[in-house]
Amino acid sequence: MNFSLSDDHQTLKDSARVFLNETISLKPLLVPGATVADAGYAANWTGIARMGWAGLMIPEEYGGSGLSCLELVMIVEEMGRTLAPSPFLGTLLGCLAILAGGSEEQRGRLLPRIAEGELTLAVALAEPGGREDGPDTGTSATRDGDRWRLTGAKTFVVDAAAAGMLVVTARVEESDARRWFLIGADEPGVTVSPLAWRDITRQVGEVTLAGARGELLEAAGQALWPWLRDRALLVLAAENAAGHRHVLDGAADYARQRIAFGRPIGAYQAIKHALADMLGQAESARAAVLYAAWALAKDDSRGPLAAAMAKAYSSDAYVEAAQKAIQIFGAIGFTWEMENHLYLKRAISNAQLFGDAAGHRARVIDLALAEAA
Amino acid sequence: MNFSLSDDHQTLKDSARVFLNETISLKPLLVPGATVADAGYAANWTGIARMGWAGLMIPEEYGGSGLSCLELVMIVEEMGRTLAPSPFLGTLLGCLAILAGGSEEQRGRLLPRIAEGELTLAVALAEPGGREDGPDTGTSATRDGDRWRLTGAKTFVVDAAAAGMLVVTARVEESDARRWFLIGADEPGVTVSPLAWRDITRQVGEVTLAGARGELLEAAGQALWPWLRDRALLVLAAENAAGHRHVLDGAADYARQRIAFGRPIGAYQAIKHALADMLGQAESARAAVLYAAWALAKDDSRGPLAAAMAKAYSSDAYVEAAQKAIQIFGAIGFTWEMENHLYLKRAISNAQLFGDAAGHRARVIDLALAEAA
Amino acid sequence: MDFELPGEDDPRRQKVRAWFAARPRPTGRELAEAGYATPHWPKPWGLAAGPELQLIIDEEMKRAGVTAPSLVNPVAVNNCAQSLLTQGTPAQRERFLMPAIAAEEIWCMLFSEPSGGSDLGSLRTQARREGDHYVVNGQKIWTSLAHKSKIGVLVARTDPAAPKHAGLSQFLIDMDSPGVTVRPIIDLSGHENEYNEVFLEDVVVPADRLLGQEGEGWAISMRQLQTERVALSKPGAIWGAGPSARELVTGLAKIGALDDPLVRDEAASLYIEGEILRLLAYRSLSDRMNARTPGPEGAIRKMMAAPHGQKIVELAKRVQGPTGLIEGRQPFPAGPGRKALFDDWDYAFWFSPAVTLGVGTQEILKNVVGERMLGLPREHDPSARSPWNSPAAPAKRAEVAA
Amino acid sequence: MDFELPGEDDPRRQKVRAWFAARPRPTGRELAEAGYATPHWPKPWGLAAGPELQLIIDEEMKRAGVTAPSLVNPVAVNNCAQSLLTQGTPAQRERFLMPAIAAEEIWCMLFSEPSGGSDLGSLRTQARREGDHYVVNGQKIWTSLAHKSKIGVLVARTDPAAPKHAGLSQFLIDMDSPGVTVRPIIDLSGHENEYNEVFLEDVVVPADRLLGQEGEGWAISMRQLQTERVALSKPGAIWGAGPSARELVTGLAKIGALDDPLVRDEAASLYIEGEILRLLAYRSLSDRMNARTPGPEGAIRKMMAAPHGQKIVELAKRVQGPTGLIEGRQPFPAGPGRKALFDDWDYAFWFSPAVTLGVGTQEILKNVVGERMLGLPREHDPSARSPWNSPAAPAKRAEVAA
Repeated sequence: MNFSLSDDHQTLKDSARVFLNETISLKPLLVPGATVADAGYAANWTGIARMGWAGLMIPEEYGGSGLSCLELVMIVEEMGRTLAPSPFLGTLLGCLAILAGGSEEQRGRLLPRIAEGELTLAVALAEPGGREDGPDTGTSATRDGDRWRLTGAKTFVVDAAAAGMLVVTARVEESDARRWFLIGADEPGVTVSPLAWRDITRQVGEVTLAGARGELLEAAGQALWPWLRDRALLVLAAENAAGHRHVLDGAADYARQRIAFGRPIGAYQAIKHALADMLGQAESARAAVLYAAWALAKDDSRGPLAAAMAKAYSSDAYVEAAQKAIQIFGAIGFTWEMENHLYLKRAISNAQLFGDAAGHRARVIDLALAEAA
Repeated sequence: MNFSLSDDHQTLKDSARVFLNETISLKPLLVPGATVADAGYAANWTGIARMGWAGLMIPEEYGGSGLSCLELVMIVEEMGRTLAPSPFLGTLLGCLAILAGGSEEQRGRLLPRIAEGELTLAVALAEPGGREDGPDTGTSATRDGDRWRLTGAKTFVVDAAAAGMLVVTARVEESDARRWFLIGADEPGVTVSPLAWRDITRQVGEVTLAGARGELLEAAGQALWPWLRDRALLVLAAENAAGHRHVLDGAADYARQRIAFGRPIGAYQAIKHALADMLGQAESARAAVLYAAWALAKDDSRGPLAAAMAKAYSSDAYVEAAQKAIQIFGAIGFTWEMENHLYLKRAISNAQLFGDAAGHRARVIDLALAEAA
Repeated sequence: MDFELPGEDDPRRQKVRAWFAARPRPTGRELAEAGYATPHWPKPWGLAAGPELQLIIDEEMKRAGVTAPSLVNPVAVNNCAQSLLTQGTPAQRERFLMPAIAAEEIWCMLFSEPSGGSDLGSLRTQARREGDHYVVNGQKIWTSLAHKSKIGVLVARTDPAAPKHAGLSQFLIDMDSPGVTVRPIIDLSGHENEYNEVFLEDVVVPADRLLGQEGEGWAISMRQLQTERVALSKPGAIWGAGPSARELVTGLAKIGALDDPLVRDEAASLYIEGEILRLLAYRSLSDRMNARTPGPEGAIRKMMAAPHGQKIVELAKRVQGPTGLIEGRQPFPAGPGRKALFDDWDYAFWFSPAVTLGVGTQEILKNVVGERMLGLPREHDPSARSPWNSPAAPAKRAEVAA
Repeated sequence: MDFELPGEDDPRRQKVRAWFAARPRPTGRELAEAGYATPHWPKPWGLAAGPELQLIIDEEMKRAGVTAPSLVNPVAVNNCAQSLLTQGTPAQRERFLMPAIAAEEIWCMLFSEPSGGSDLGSLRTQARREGDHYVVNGQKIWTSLAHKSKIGVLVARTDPAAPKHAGLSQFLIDMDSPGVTVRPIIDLSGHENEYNEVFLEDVVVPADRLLGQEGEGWAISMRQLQTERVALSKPGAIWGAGPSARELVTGLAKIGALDDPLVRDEAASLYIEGEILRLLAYRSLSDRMNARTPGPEGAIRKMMAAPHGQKIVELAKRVQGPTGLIEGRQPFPAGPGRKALFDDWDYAFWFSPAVTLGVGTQEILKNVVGERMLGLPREHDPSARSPWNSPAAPAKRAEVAA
């Protein structure tokens, strides 16, 4: 029993903090017309891979570090704090899909290249107007010798345009089940186009498949989606909690210094109490994230509940905090040249990716009742 | 076009204010074990009838004043402000049921007695665990000559124990429709027992009918329930808005005087802004009430929507205001000897009678879409 | 009490309608000369119209598809130009009023400054008298329309030794004077030119551009900011210029989103709030019609309207799901004939944080409601009384309680 | 990082369990002598136990169905008696400690006063030194347990000429002294004796009942109020003593109320909040175990826990419909073996306004979080520095800004 971070975890987090503080600058995004490419999206990835984070969760036998969700969260928190544009999230989710759903041959062929930072990935799940959880009715896979041909459209694909390989869910004619495929991004019939995504710290695109050749993720069963979803929720929640804390710190700092009517605005209860509430929610979000990380790391049965709680809570809280921070900064916080809007947009984007808070709350009840039974 | 009160309305309201200020005292309720009877429930009715309010909505031909929902609201607001314990509400609703659902003979026989203040009424609609809107499945009426025999149980009956006559809804065997009956409170088979209702400014009871003899309200069709409901909603909403304003005024008064840390507590933004929000909601509730009163008074098609909006909004706002007022008073506001709790309990009671806010909001959408179409 | 608006057959309405029928595309000058630009003003600029006639003109102008001068030149028509009626010299009225209400010369308000925020009284821009003119130096921010304006309504400090509110004066400056530089601010939605920064460097302003007396700047400015037009503007997002709760409900119904009970419940709450805000606007109007002291509805309405509008666009955006993150995607199929900037739900959403950031922030508005309507003790401003330029003036440093 | 609690096979747990197995109905004295009343205290009163052992003892005591002394005599065990370890004389420790932790002598806190509210430092009760004793006059309010108490922990003013916080001292008085009158306060639920008023009229208190030195009363009292027991108490209504969100969800499921999507969504939010409050309690515990400076979780948890509990009982009551207005009607069928006062959902609902009214009101808690955790400027108290009895002391009049 020990609910605090270990020294190892703290060290990992500190090193991530130092690295990202040196590497990430959001300044290039604070000029009109900037896109994610301007913030070192590609270059940041080179540095990240050099830190070994591309292979963080990959077992050592495949050239990775074999670490768990807890260590992952230490790093993701720092990325969430700095908004660190890079194809980390897409590659991580693709890597996890291969790790859990690939055949031994597929794992052996692909994971070392991912760990090297040489192969980037993206996971294409949602269809236009839909959500990541399916039902994939617009994407079909038909057998073509020992390979498959895929046709359909996917959207909200994080890091799609940077990915060397796509992990795609589709329906196979003879079955109702979700199946998983790998498709090289340079295969004929694959079109990837970026979306004009409001969160310009993230690259998000859509993918069109017109008979594109793919291979089946051999060992991916029905358990892959919930397993992958829970880890996606954890990552987004960890970003949320850390981003929340960052906007809080920025707003508190401003409130200590900005004078209005002869006093720092942080002396006024309206501001002070708002900041106190933001702190309460930030600490709460982080507690939920650490618990979910621990439960998922040990494959505890409480993991799915913990992940759903962390995502639902942290999303609502982060959006509210980012909005409140803009209000505390006042009109200046509303301008493009301040970083506030980048955090607001990340918060809203994270709130929508992989299911919104209301959807996860509906699941929380079922999971909680199952837990109580 | 004129959205302000006329001088006549203001005069009516002022006279009600003067009368109730002289007549109503909540002091007897502020001792342990007090019940509604201690606050002059019966005596207040005598005074109210003498003011002519028993016959307010009864046409002049039956001995009443023939006034409309707008004038009604002028008086009900003052009752809501003072909490005025008396059988006014039960008698009013029963009177309206007879007015709209009685045959010419029934109206001629009963309305003059009501206008005199001689006959008090109560409307028994809800069944245990249910709501006022039916479906009355637990109450049956069977024909017995030119009369009917009723059997069943009704609850949440406002002013039941004081009523000389009960207006009861029941199912008639051969039909699915809600039918309305009049039953003398002293008929054999009628048992009325008071409930230990938390709002001790109101008398609420349950009614058991064991083959009690009743007469059919001859002209009461399917339109009676929605018509009566809208008027009940208006009355409750008017009480809410006025009670809300009263707790706000009390809390603001306290906040101007009570000193903490060297300043009146109303100087602190936490208190000041809470009171400002309460005022916004109080003005809003009242605007909604006056609009509903106007629309119902002229039988405008927007009446049902306006009444639902007024009840839903004013209930949530009143409960919140009464709770907040207790917080502003601090611990003293939590004691039985202060009147704060009487208003909180009235607010919660009103919120639950005739449908809660969420239920009315669900209706608001349908009514609004119908209005827009 | 009567909630019906003036009917179709109202003779006043018919007269106005006939005027617009005869002039399908009136110029601003024609509108102004007919008294339709500022109907509540005295002649020759207006018609000394009461609230009902104002309302009729408002509605008929919309009906005729004519853009009101109050929308083209809002600073002049809605806020500032009226000060010339009371404070202006005859020459100033002659020179400025007709071009202003005809929307031939656009006006902007040079009030807010980077250091001041909601504490407008602490502003630093100075106007130094030199013979027959003033020399102005300073910086303004959040100036709408500055890039289109001919005239700037400037508040500047003429007496730095006076307490902060007492040393201010107001001027009507030419925006094309040498030394005036306008720089657009890009807001978080990526739009520019909604707001501007204005730099004032040795700007020469003739002394006859002073409005009223030196030292009256604060009082004149406050009156200008508090002026409210009589209008039954729909209670919606973006100060009423954006989507309303009625439109939200209709839109949600169109896409089937009201089948979700959570969305339905939120939408109903917003619908009710919207209708109530409309009723509160009616009441302000009535109070004016009945020549009563306006009740608290005005300040209260402002306090409630801004968050109301934010919630409207927030729900619409949330219901859109991840699609709402794509720039320009609308939550609902567009209705017919809606083209104004703030009729764009996507833009209205991203713009919406601004509506609680205006000159009166939400916190200040709540102070006003609490203090003026409920008589609560006023917030203490330690910087209000000492000379603005005294080195000890707390306006310049933090007062932190020990 | 590890969220598992000490297991069933933990040898420390087995030892404690064996003790309770041997003594199925231990007296308070037996518990105290075994060190189980205050395990974290040094010997001879406690076991110098770390948080894990405290937790084990807590759980095993519950498991054995034994009511902990901390529940019977909370003021002594949880808050005040520990001050004797540091501030008390050997004679005071000898006289008071064992009867206190054995719950043989119940204690109460004579802190709050009618005029003071959350501004405890402005209290008016005076203790005047006369030879070998003090004479106390004044009035206290909101005193839990006063009617059952043998000992009252009194804060009184011994130096009226000192600034408000500096002139206070603390005493251990006999509640059966002549001049002490206890009057129950009836709360809005109709219950009495949860709180009391205590009138103190010429009460003679021997000088050896002074705790620490004169003037130390404020510091001692603040430490007592801030003490938190190590306990994984469920995060529920009424300071954790009432129903929890887990129980809410189970109850709502039982009556089918979760089929309503609005109720389901609210219940889920509360469930999540409840679990998070539990996690925050774990973290405070861990910080103590790891001998780290406790993080902000403690103050934050208090700030969030009270409204959380209020929302739990509010939702339960709302779902009940009008039936919830009938006194004593429970929203859910009762679970097995729950009988404590606050396990009554109906009572918990009507009591719940009180949990944000305690010594630290919600507003004060938020000030503390904002000021101590985020370094925001402190609220200015104009009455903090002048002598308490100075005629100009603003504690006695309103300071209204001009």
